[in-house]
Amino acid sequence: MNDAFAQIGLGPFLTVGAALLVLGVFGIFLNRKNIIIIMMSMELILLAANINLVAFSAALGDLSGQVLTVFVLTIAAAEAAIGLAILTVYFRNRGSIQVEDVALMKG
Amino acid sequence: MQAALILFAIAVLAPLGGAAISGLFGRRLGDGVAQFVSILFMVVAALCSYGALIGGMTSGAMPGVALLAHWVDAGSFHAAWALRFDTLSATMTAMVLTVSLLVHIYSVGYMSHDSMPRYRFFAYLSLFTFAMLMLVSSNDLIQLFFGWEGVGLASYLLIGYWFQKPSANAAAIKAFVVNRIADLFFIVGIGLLFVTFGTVQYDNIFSLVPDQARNAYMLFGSPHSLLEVIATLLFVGAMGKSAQLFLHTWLPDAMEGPTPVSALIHAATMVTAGVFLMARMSPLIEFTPYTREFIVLIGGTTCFFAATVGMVQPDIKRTIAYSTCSQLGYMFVAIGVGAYQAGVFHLTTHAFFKALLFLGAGSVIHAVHDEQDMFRMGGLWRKIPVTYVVMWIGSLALAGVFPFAGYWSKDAILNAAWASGSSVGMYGWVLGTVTAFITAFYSWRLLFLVFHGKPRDQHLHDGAHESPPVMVAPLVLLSIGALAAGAVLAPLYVGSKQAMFWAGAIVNAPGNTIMSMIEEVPTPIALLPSVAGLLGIAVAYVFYIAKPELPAAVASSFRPLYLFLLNKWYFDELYDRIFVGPYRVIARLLRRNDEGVIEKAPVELARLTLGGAVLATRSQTGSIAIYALSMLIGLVALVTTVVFFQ
Amino acid sequence: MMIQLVFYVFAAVLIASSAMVIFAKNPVHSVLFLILGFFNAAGLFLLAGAEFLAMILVIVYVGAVAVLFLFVVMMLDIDFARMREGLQRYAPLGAAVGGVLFAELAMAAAHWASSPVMPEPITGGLGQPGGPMTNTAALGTLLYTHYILLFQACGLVLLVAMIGAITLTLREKPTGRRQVIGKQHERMRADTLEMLTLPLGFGTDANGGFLRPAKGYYDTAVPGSYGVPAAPEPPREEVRKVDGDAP
Amino acid sequence: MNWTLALPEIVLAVSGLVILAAGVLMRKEEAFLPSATLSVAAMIVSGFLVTTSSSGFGYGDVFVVDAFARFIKLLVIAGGVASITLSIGYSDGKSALPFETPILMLFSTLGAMIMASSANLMTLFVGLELSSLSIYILCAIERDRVEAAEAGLKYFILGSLASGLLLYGASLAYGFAGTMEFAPIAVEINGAGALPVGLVIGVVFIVVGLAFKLSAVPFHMWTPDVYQGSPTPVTAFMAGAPKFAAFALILRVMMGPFGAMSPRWQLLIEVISALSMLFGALAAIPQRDIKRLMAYSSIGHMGYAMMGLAAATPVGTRGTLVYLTTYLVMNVGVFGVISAMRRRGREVTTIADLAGLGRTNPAMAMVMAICMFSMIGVPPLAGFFGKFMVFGAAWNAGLYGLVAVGALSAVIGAFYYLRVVKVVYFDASVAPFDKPAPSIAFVSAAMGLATVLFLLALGPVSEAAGAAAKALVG
Repeated sequence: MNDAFAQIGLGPFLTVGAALLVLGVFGIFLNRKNIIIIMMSMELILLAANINLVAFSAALGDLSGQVLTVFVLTIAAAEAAIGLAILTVYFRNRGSIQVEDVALMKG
Repeated sequence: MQAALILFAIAVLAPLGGAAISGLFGRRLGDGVAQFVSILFMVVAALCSYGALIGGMTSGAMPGVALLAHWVDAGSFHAAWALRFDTLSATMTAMVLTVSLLVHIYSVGYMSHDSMPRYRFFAYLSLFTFAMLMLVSSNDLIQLFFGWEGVGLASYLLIGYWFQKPSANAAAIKAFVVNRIADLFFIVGIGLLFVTFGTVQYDNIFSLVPDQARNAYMLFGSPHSLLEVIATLLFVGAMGKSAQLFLHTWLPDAMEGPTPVSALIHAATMVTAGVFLMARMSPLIEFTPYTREFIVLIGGTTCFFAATVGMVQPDIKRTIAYSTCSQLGYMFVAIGVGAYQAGVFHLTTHAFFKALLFLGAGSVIHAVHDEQDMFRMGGLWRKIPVTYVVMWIGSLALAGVFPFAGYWSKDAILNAAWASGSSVGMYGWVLGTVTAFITAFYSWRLLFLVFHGKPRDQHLHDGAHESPPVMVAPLVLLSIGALAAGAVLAPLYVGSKQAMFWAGAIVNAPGNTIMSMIEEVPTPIALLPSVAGLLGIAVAYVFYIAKPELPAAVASSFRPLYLFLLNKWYFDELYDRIFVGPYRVIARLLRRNDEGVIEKAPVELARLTLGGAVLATRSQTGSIAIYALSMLIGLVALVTTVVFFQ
Repeated sequence: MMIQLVFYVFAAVLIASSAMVIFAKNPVHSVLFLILGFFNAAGLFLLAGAEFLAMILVIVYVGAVAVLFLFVVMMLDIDFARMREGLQRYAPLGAAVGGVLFAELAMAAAHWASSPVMPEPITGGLGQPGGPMTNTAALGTLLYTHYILLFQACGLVLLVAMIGAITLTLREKPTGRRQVIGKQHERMRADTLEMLTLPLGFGTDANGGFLRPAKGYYDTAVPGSYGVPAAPEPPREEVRKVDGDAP
Repeated sequence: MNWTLALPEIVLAVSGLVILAAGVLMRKEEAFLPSATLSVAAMIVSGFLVTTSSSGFGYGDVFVVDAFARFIKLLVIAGGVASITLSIGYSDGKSALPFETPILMLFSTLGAMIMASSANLMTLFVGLELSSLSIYILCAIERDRVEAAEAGLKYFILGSLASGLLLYGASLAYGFAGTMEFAPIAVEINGAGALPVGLVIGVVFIVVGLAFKLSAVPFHMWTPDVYQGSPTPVTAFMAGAPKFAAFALILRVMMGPFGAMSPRWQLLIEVISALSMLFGALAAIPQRDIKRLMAYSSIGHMGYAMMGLAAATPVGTRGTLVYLTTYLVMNVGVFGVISAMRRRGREVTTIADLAGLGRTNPAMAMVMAICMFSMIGVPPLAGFFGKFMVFGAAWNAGLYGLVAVGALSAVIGAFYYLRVVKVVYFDASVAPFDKPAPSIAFVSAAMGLATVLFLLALGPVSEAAGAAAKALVG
């Protein structure tokens, strides 16, 4: 545990993580603008997890949290690529990426 | 197996063969052949039954058992198809077959004008006979019950034979249902019997009866002898078949069937089953004094009740039907006072003269073209002399005039009732004697109305004609029976030789000396029934020949009483109120219940399901935001539950 | 105290910019706020001693992912003016549920704060921060030894992403002049070029104009590509190969 | 380090790379069949290696192989092989799929296998992502169909949300347990008197993330839309491999690290299971699209399979595993028939299109009827045994309410399954379908047969499941 982290403590980090998570979740189901916002919210959720992992890693003096963060960053990049690809496909077919238009199938 | 047993088996089974052939192949064979075949089988059966009876009496083959087949062997429960061959079953078989054969022959003439295919009728008759024989020859209660139900089925088929007639259908259903009610008690009795004794075979039961005499059920806080309960249940079953009071309502309605059927039902095959059952179970009944008192009460009351109703009926067949009811009451009085022999004796003599009366009535109806109202007849004796004569003979026998058959048996019963010395015995005797008067009255009322006086309906009168020989011949034969059976059989059935004759087929408990006490009844008492009968004839003469206007006057001055009698003591109406009405109400309630709850529940459930389905699918809005929200709500719910509520 | 102040500044800016990601009207602004957020998150990482991750976040996220977002936002021809504003109808419910969630998570953090006993690290000793190795070296050591399987698996994830992006979005649109490389290589100078010596004062017209050899430009072009008529069968045989080489 | 533990996965991964390279070099139209065939072959080889692999931990204890992992891996591979085989037939004609489809299925299967073998939260996450990302792409792989694109988009967004939540939960669990490995987490949980709230919350988040993959209520909502929109072989794949892997993880997490606190989560699983069964049964009733119907059906089936988990006993785990096996068999059978629903090369998917199949194609109709009856749970078909075992386990665990709900839903569910049978056999036939491709005919016939003859395999399967459950619970 390094000095800077010891001074701040784990709690504030976790709180920031929680706030980011909630904001990300809000972004997914509260906005009605467009899908890209939702995807960015997803990045916020992953960032929240990352902050948690890094904070715990520092608090525990254990690197596995940071290792996972590396993986998460990798995967998040892959996810963003796939997500945007699918979004592009969708846009080409539908001509819109408004959240409320994504409801052709229901029931 | 001895020759007598073989003959007995043939006698029992032959009617089944006749029924099967005429019933299954009758359509192909044609009515004539079917008729012939079934009568042929009946002839064979009847001859065999005589042979068996005589052979059994002389060779000492009785009592014996002819095992035909094993049926059920489950645990301790054994039921076999076996024929019990003893005096009771042999005499009953002979009697049933005799009457039935004559009815078969008679039917050839009687049904000749019927438009329906006749092979069916003959098949039913033979089946009816066979079922009765099964009942009579049974060696255990299960087989007896099968015969019992077979009789019920055949009676249903025959009463409803003219199935286009709604009244015939209703009567058939009524007969069946009333019998089913009684059978319910009967089968419960059989069940209790099996539970108690562990067997349904007569001999095994009878040997165990004395051991069980002290055992009792606790019902409603008071002990009830086990045997009493069983015997009462069995008797209720017998009441149904034998049309005793409260369960008698089906019998008069059963007149809707063709007249030969009525004859068969009343004389030999159906109503006698109850009496037979009681006689058969005599070793058990002997140990149940209370049940016997109950039997006397029911029997005596039925006897009187039916006779009073018979006094006023305008319908010739109904009059005779009520007389059957009444005569069965006599038999039960005999059973109740312990004189089973007398009961069976009366059963036998009654079979002859009642068959005679019914077939005679059938001949009359036949002669006047299906008219049954006596008040439209009159003066027919010239037109149908043979019928006239045989009806006289039958009536004399019914009224118990010496030396006709009825005299011997009815005398024996009334003497036994008197000799029993108990209060219920006296009740039976008083009512029996009064009924003897009434019986004679309504018998001669019938004779006078139908055959004497002036023709009330000239058109009917002109058309009347004597029946063909095929119908007359059975009448003549039966009239011989009605004439002589009593005198011939009295010594064997109830007289000095009775113990030897029955040879244990009917049992009197050691303390029961009623059969010897019959002989010691004071002469005035013994003569009283005959006197009452003659008086009845005289009164009838006054009413219907000397002063024909008198009945109407009496009827109008005692109008309530007259109506009371005419409406059969309002039993049907009473039942309508007590049973049918509430049943209807309950049924209606249940139907509403059925529609409202039982039927509606699945419908509602289906609606609920569908509603749930619609709701469930409506939640699938297709919106990503909603989906995500629901996930979040689920998440929060789970987290909250785990964190706070565990 | 200074450290804490820095933390709260980073944290506040991070949360504020995250909120703006969601609520900004223009998606381009959203992406820019996202980038701002990532920078601040990197700051938090630094405070926690994760230098390598902080740098990665800036380089990978800001440099690649966020720019990818920006690229897509601008590429898709979206009429932002038409975008519906505001929140979903059930926003109050959603906000309430989110609030509960936040409260519960904060409770978990507070629970720790009240009894700050952390379990012993199980894999301790592998590159502790502040140990003999730098953070980056320690991470690398772990990644390439202990977690090699997962590292490889992440490689597969990236491969899958690549396959996906290509399969889903690559279209062979006839928008470029493409050559059949083999044919082009086979061409000799004589097939295309003719050396002329022109006297002074005479144009090419005097020499018959520009001469074209029989096998001209279009022979080496991919049939169906821009300006080239689609050839009959087999038309697309070569296309695939070119595609394969293109990236 | 015993690297051979992951040999099946390595073989599969390398084969995937080789097939991809080969496919890129081939002509586009001709690449599909070889790549699919090779993928099937690679998966079969991998499956064979799974059966022969040894048990133990490896790769820095992030990877575990035991009877349980083997059982799940075989299920996953079987599902993958069947789906790829279906895609061969499906890819004929107009709706040709790109040759990457089988490769992506292969990688997804690989991810599912890694999930099955995970002994560490990291392995869990990476395996899950490998599996999921491939499926996101697969959903949208018919990129010119708007439904497919929408299905992909929906699945992607909600799936990412789920894995984000899972990751967040994993971070909490890591922090409060001090490790990412399951075994030490178990020690931590068993040893601690009062559990840290953060750990419990983390576990719930992980369960939610996995329940999403299982499409258990209330995390099910994506299922119908995605099933309907995706290409049929992909739907068949989604209904199989990822679900088995997610179940493997839920079982591993719940029965392993969190086994000691089963009273705390039993109720959750019970509620989720009951809701899934009921919702699956109810919402399927008004459906017209057969793929959508199968989506609701799979929601219900996951509810039934969860009954075994809710029992929290080895017998329950065994029941769940047997249930999943039977589900695999009958589910693939149905999707085989659905893949064959084509008229003049065009896919049709409404239930009404099945009308009169009993006359036009008796064999297909027979398979459909068998699978439907099996899904109802009619003995002696496969579905009966699965239901029987989970119901029995739940009953023995005293979860009478859950059993009652299960029975009720089974009754309701019977309605819509029977409706399909009715349409197949008793409705007036519409135009017959095209002659099914040999691979589709083969798969559906084989699965129909397996459904009928499952009785014969019941002994070995339940024995293997029992061994797997034992390996899990210890």
